[in-house]
Amino acid sequence: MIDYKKKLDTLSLQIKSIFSGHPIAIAGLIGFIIFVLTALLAPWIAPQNPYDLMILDIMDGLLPPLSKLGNGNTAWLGTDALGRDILSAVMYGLRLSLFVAFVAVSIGTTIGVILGLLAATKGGWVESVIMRAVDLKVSFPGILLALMMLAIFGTGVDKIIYALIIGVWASKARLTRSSALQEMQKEYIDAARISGIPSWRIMMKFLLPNSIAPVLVMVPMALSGAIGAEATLSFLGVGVPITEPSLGLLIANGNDYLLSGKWWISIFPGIILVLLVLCINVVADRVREFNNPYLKHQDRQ
Amino acid sequence: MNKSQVLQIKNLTVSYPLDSEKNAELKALDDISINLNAAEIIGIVGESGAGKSTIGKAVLGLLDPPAKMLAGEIKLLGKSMIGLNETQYESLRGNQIGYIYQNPMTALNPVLTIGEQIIEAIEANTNMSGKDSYNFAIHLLERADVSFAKDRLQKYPHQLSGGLCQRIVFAIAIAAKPKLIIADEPTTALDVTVQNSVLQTLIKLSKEEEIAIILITHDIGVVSETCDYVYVLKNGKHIEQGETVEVLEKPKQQYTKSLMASVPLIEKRLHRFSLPNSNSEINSLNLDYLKEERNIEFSSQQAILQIKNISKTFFTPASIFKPSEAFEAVRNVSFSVKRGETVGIVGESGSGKSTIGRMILGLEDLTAGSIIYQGQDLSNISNNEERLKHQLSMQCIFQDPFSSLNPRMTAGENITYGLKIHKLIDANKAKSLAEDLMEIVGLKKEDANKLPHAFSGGERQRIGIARALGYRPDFIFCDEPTSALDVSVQANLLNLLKDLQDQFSLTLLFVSHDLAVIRQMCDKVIVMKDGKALEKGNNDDIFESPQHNYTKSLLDSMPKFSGIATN
Amino acid sequence: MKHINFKTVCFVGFLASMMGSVYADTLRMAYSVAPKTIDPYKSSASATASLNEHVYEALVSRTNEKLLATSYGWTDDTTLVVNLRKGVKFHNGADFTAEDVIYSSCRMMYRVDGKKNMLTSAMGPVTDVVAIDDHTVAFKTVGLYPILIQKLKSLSILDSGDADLGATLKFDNTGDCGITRYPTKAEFESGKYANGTGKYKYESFANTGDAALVRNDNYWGEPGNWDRVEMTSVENSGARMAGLLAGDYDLIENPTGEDLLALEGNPAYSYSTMPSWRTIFLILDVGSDVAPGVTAADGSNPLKDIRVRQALSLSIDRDAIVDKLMGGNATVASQFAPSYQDGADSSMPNMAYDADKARQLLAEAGYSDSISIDLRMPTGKYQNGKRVGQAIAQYWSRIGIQVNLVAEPWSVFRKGRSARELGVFMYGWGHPQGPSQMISYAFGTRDKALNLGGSNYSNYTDPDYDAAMRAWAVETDEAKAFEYNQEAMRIAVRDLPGIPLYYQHSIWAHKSDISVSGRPDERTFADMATKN
Amino acid sequence: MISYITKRLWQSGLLAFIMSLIVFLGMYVVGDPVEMLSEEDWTEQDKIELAIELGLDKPLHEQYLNFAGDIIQGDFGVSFVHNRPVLDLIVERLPATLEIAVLAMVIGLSIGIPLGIYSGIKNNSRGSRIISFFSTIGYSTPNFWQAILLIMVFAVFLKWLPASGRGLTNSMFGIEWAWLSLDGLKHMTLPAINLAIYKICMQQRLAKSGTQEILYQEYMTFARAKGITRNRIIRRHLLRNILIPIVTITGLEVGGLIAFSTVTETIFSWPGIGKLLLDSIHMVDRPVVVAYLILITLMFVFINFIVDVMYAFLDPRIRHQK
Repeated sequence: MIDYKKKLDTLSLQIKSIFSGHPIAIAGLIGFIIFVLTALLAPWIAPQNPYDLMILDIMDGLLPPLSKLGNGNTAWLGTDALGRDILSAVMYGLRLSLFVAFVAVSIGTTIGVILGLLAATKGGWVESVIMRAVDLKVSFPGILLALMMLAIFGTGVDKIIYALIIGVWASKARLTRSSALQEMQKEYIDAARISGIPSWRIMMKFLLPNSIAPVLVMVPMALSGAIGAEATLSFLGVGVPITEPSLGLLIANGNDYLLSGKWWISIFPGIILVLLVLCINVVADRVREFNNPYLKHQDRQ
Repeated sequence: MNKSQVLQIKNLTVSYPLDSEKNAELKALDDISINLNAAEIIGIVGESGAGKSTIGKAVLGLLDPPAKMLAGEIKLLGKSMIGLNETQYESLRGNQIGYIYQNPMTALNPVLTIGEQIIEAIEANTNMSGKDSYNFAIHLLERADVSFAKDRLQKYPHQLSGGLCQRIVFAIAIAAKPKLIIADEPTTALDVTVQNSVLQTLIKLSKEEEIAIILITHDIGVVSETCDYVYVLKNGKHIEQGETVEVLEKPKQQYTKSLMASVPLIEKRLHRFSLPNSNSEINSLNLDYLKEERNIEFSSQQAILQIKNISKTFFTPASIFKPSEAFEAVRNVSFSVKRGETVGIVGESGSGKSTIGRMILGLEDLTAGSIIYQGQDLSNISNNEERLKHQLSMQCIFQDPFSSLNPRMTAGENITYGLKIHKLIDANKAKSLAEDLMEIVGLKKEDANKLPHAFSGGERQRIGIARALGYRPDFIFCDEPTSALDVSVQANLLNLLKDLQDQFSLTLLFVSHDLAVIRQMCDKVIVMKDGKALEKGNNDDIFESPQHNYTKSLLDSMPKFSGIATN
Repeated sequence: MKHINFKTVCFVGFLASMMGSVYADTLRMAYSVAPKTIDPYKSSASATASLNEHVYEALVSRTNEKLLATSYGWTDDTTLVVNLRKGVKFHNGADFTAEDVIYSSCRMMYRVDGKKNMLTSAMGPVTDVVAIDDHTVAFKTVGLYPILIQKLKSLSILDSGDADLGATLKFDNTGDCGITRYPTKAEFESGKYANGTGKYKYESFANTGDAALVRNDNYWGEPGNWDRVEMTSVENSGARMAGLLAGDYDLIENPTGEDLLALEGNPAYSYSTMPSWRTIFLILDVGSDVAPGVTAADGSNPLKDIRVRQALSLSIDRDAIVDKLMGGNATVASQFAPSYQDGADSSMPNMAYDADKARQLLAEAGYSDSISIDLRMPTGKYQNGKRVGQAIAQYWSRIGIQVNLVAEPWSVFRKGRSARELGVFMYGWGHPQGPSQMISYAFGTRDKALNLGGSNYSNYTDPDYDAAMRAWAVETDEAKAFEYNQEAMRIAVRDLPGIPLYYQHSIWAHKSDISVSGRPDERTFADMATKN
Repeated sequence: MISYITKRLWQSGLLAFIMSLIVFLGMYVVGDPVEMLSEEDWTEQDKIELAIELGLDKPLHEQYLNFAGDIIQGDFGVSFVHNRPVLDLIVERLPATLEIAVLAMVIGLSIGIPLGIYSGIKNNSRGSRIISFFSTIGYSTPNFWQAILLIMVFAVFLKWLPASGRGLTNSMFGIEWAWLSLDGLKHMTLPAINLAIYKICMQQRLAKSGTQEILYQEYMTFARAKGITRNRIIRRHLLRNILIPIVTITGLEVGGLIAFSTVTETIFSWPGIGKLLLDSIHMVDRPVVVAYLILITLMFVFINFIVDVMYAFLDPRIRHQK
């Protein structure tokens, strides 16, 4: 029934029409793809597994870039205090940061979309409860949340993901609700209602596909937001475990050495973090601009 | 009167690039020439996509960026306007050329007062300032027949009615005594009763101020009442031009002829619009599905639907500046509909006509009263299955072709989705049924697996009709089903509805603001205003000897067009 | 920071601020933690005590210098007699006498809103404080309480004239003492009664912990080194260092080891270190049948086996940690308290490093590659803590132990510790009382009467150890007490209910035009610094 | 209006209640205040006495009821750590946060909006692209990383500005302010810039998208057709209209700045309430955290209210709803 090849063609055509003529956005997309590939392939291409404490040696600590390690390898970007190769640490940190953000954003968005749809379709107390919960979340500091999660569930990457999910869902629920409410004004929803179609089917088959676009458009931004949030939490010391540093934790570790001239520990992960988020946001901006009806006609220039 | 030439357009061609890579382009205007003298009103008539509005924009130098003027000459008062820069255009706009929009509400800035907006225009185009411009603003409003001009200067646009706002737009347009006004569908957004007087004001201004006016419209009635001379356009191409009476009543071109034949007339009720290719082909199709299991318990003499004293009150949400307020949309309305007949409800916007339909369909709760359908009070059915059966035998054709279909489902899925859910048909027969229904409503069966955006407005409305037919309904509520369509598309669709009604003995409740459409479609007519049913009666009675003053004023304000002269 | 009176117009304030930084000899210090109050009894937190030490003095200093006492001794098992210094004046000009000591003891016992002061329970065994003459006081205790003199190191002496004394001043355990009005905390903070005998006098104090002091020219001994001292607190170590480099401060405490590297090669700045009394060590749950977070293949608690504990200790290269991670600003430990602190057995050898032997011991114990340990530690608490934790995890994983390092905020860590959910954790301890203090609480069987073993998270019990500590607890002869204590320490190092790592050094970074000789108790005092 | 306000108050009261409950329980889970306040050499009796002193000996629900009862009477309790009324602590720290928040917002608005309008009008021009690119960088970089770089550049290398602390404060209306002295202003600059960078970028983006939306409204074309000049169109027709969405977001942003500028305050050791919150969380100072968040919740409710009023002020359509 569904012609996948055709869908793929349409998709690639759409990607082409979004990006053609926008060199910065293309650069962002390519950069992002490189980052994702690096993250995926890190265990195979990184010179060292920085999470394996066995092979780290503090005698290799704090070496500047291009130094030789005790085992004869070269630390292209230097090492940190524990003898971690910064290049490897950045690759693994990228992997962890991206993983955490991807998982948190996808789960958080899914939850947010479902709650937003429920709020829009059910109305009444369901809507009140969901939307008040959104309000509550907005006036709740992320750091306290992270600390609470840490206390209740213990430390670990999964706990950070939980904390980030809680950070993500609310705005998505709000957006989905308003988009779904707008969609519900349309006559095809009335048509479905007078045809006695059950409300959960209306929700999933009619509302969901038609009101999700504004949420999807925000996903890349949520992704970069989650990466930044994870970095900030790690920086404040309530993030990922210290033995498995993400980009944020690497920066935090290196931050201690910034004044002492051991710049490489903090600067490299910092640059990668900024580039990563920048790439995502450049792409996100372009996607949003493309979807903005007010820009569309002038965009064809 | 000095009939000096104000505007001359020669061989104007405007194109939009479609795809920058393939050099494809769409000619919005193709070799158009127009002449216009002072104090003259010319009409530019055409259906959507004809390029009417592009002419106005080209003259004002306001073509939206990707559009390009490829060829031609535009001369204002003998001076060429080609190659003017933005500053030069700015001095022309307002000063020499005024512009009037379709929707006055969006043309006025919502956050500035009327006074600010008029005075700004006066000061930009004259040497007046301070008290002088204030007085002149009052003068202008009075010229545009705005009463209580002084008070209205303090108001914001949303505080005034559409008709008043359009007059204010007129006042702004004549602020600098322009030689030319371009009016783009100036009365389309207004209620019928207001349309006429607004048009009269426009004519008056044209004659008194010696302003030449280009009136861009799709409404043949408006043209026949207003214009001295008319140009007919189709797809950017010039079709026909001439004195208004000549073109409207004795069109020479086939397109113009069919266009005129599509205009619903108010004077007499026709069996069908006399369109080319309008022979019904329904009889030749496979109609078994639609014909089986028809509910024929009710003879045509019995009322299939009885509306008893229904009312509906809405409550506005409370906000910081006002508490929740009640709004009575429908007040104590009663009527009944017999099997096979078409009852029309006519009224202006806000009269409550659609709300009645929504209550019948169960989309809104009743505040008071009862609805009896096929002998049963709908609010008293406790059995879910029975309720569903009743519900499915009532269907609706919606107003907006662009929102009445689920954009993520193909045409066929849109038609059969509900049928499959309720297991009214086998899933494996859905495809062929969808194709049959597509053919019945005059579409190609292979188009059933296209998505809605691939269809035009008229085609979408047909898909909507097919969707309704799929439930084998006894009763269909038609909620302004043609108000968003071009007149020729409307005529075709109305013919189709009539054919279907004959074929399946459908009962229709037809809601419209357009008296002429109601005249053509309905057996009985109900006139509504402010939620109340003012008058009920048979079609001929209402249109030929209306009793209520409001009905009379409605009929009076209809633009007069009596169709192609029949020899 | 200088605070301008309410009524003063802004531009005068501006001028004053300009003057503030051109004082002839002003020392601007940045603390790492904000002092909470200038009422000396309300908080024993180190930063608060550091500030208060400038203004108030105790009888004996934490480094055992005689301050307001000239000599002291137990005349019997329950009487401590202290001879007071003569000719000392408070900042307000009042003479210092025995009555001030009694009054100060009373205020320490006096509860505002039922709230205790820092020594209220430590002085619980004191039944009476009496003036033998104007410059001699006697502390009476309910029983043997040899560490009273250690506790009194924290009793700042206040002027009894600042309170409304009743007809007679008579010490009692509630602090009533016949006194009708005590100065309040607010009155200390406003400066009204911030009246001590210290080297510096109150000038201003803000709730943010910022304070300014001026030299007490009538000090009984060598007067202060500085005309004026401004202190502020900057918790973020990087910001503190940046502030020093930006010229905001003359002296900062606790720069990170990493930041010190920034000072190298910059002649305008230097730093001074001082071995502190803080020992960093690990605690192992050696008593429980199942230690939380510690598993072995056979389900037992491997930490019960002394060979495992020895292996854990031997696997750690403390020299590498001290050199590479601590930048040399630490001393390899030989025991659970600094070997250089009074009362320690300085002859004990440093903890050894022998990874091969560690592996061998593990194998002998039958635990090769079968132990998994959650190593828990607080974040942001100890110099380089996170890195040291990771280094230990590195060393242990090299002898075939699977280590899961869990670093958590202090609050979460402390809660887990008090719930005894931590099987192996890192901790730091330092106290002026000397080596005895740590091991009296950390190890050994709980003895409420003698206040022993209160923090025994190792669940360690040993009769010889307990005997030594019980004897120590009631020994008023200092030399003998030291011996008991050393005996207990040797047993602890033999049995390893914990693993000593190193002694932290305190560090101060400062401008090169001043020199600093630090203190071992991690406090920062203006007179540590002298202008070159 | 009365019923509307009543409803709002009721809702926000409920919100504050739920918030207090969550935080109360949350802080209970995070740590034990007695553990945080006790020294290693304390006896069990000492700890019990401290718990009694702090009211922590009672069952949790009773603790909450006592706390809630006090709050209703306007008593926010006494900090465990500082031993002072919570309200005093917050009021004392508030000016410090307010002054950098306001400065950051002023910088953000006064730079961001003009840049946004420019890049909205001249979309696709070189200038607009450059502005948007830098805006994206500013927007993408985590706040703490910007702070570190600011300190490195302006405090350490250039030595132009102090890196931490609030500097000299002067008194006005009985409150200590840093902005009244040159020294204080210098200390304010870096943290305020740190907060402002994000605001500039955000305002630029908001104003840009607002401009592009408004630019294609018919009344804008009509205004051009009326013959008024471009400048006037921007000043009168555009600015008034784009301010409406900007006001909403700005309201919430000011709230966020005041409430949660934790990271900036921590890195620059700025003694504001954001830092108070973080310290209090770390020290399990429950009364401070709970009271703080209740107050913040109420502040957001209040800000929402102000935003509604501002809305009506800017948008006559809302003002005249009948």
